[in-house]
Amino acid sequence: MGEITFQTEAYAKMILHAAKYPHCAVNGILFADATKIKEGAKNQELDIVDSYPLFHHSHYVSPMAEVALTLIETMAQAENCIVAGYYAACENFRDNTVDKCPGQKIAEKIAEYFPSAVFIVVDNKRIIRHLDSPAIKLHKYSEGKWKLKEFNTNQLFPDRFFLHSTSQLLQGHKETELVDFDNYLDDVSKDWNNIKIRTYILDDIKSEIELIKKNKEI
Amino acid sequence: MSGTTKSKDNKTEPIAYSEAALRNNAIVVEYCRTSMAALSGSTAGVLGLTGLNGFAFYVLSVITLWVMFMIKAGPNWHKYYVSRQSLLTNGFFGALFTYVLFWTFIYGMVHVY
Amino acid sequence: MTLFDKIVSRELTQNEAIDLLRQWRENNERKSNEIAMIHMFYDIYSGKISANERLMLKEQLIFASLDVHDLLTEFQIDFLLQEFPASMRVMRYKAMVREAKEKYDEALEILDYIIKADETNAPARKRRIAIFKAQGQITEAIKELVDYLKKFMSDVEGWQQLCELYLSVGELQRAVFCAEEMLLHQPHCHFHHQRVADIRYTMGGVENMELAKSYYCQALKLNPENMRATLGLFLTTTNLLNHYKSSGNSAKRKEAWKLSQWTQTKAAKRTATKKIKLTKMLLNLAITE
Amino acid sequence: MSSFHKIIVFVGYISLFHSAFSAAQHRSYLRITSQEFTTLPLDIVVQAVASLFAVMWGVLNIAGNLREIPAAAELNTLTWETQYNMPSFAIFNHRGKAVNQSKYVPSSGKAELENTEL
Repeated sequence: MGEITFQTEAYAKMILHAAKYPHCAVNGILFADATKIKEGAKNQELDIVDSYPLFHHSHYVSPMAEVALTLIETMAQAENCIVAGYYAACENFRDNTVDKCPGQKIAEKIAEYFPSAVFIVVDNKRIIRHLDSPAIKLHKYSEGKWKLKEFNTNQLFPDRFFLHSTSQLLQGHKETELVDFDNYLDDVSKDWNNIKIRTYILDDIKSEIELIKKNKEI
Repeated sequence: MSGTTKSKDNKTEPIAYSEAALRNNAIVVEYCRTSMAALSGSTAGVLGLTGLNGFAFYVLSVITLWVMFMIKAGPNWHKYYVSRQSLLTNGFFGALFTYVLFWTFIYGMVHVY
Repeated sequence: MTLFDKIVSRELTQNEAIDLLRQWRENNERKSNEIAMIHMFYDIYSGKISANERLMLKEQLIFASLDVHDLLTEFQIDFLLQEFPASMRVMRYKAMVREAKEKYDEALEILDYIIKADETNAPARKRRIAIFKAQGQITEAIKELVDYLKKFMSDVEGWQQLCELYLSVGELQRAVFCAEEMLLHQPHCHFHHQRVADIRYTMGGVENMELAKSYYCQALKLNPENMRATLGLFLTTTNLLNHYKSSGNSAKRKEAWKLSQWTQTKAAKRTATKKIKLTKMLLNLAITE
Repeated sequence: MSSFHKIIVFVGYISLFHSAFSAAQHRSYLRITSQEFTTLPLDIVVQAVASLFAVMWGVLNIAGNLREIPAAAELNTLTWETQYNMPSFAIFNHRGKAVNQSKYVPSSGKAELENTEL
């Protein structure tokens, strides 16, 4: 059974994207570390290191999605990553299933190129500013369908501060600084890589570690 | 958004203008021109200009106002006006009457009485 | 420092806050969180605003707090209702509160009452459609919206919503009709041109590609800054180029080639100031196609 | 900014009036000393013309902003972001319910859960 792990950065960007546009359906792409991928293995070990938020409107027309995917493909190659998954959140509060999500075609395209791709559905009901659960549903591609998969939170997230860090970002309203592909198209000078978010997370982890060290000294 | 299109036949193709914006600009220009006529008329009266000197002063102020419009619009004047020439010549005589009125009035006030 | 931080740390002056709200109102932005925060942190009503604007501000606040699910909204609306006891507009807001609480039946009751009292009340009818949408009954919403548009044909917003709904159920042919309807109402809006082109492109096929190409061109002519149209045009021309390569129509092929080159340089110019790999991406795309 | 131009206009008007009074005074002085009027003193001329230009510039800026006349110009400042918003069709049954409510407890009861698994 292939293990899937999620880095905080990828997770945080996904959640922030959902929080930035609470009234829209959102979607995005997940990147996995290419060095850990074994060629031809059926159940891949996935280490999802980054995510790229795509759209919050115009989900059902394809041109911009095609552009985004091609652009992402080149970026993935440059960063030595692989496009390994797709995430989406529904517009309606109570919808959290794959078939209510936008852009399933994109997800299938990804699965075509990378058969052990994952599909994350963000669970609208659980996104609060004090996250107490990962608020996601994990799906794996098998036999042409997205199958819901149970996961162990501790296994999925090796960084044990991930909920804390993301909650910190949410409480600081850092989602306003997130840039998705739609924002990028409206203003090309924006930074779609969201390097800022990464620094925020690193800062948070650093301060958290220091806090723990201090507590231990006491 | 509102009612649009007043087409101007260019050599290449018609350009669509927003009617509301055109009207807004015309109002601004008209306002400035009337004020300019009254003010420069008063000034001519104060200076005690008579005869052709007064009319020369009017032409001078019209040109000054036009230059000011050009400065305000900057290098992209065609974004705001359909043509530069018509901005200079339109309403030349209409404003002249206002000018003469203020000129004679102030001249009388200052220099005669 | 982001705008949000500025709002929360009270760094804006009262007038700046009012101006910001006015700007968002005029631009039709849905920055509900920010609006709610401004209302929380600034005493905007004591500023120099007209009575008319005061009501607009209140309305804006009600809408925003519905969006952030602030339950104090109801008190606000009750105050307004005391001021204007017979106002349909305030009643509609009462219905919206019910809606936010997911009490759709009660909301529909109020809206039906409004529509009965005033047949021409378009906003109330639109809310009815929104309720169907909120319940996830897309087909119902479409039916209702089509009925609505039969009565209020010049409502661009309605057409836009119908277009979105049709797209979400995959009825591209009908969506394109709605988009063209929007285009007829606002022929100078580059968004509508681009939208028609987007849908045409999604539909696929040479004929649709040709149409998409001309709509993208028109959108670019109206607004050369439209990045989506630039990229869309590039995609369509590359597509067409491929087609004509195989079918051997040299004149059209040449035209498509020229256009594609043009968009490429244009996109490169736009992104030249930043180190963005967009140009590389375009090249990549051209190779893979 | 516009208050600055208002001040310019105001000061310009006062200066213009002042030059008018100066000119009138000059005329009466000439009359009393029974000299011929040829021209006004240079300082009055300069003051009058300068205040004329100042007032003209102020009026030009007070009169209002010029709007761009190409029909598409005002639509081009919009972005898809705002174009896409349709306030009268907005729905409130969305993620904002949870995101903005610290009090909202997810999966609070069984009834809640049953409702959600439609």
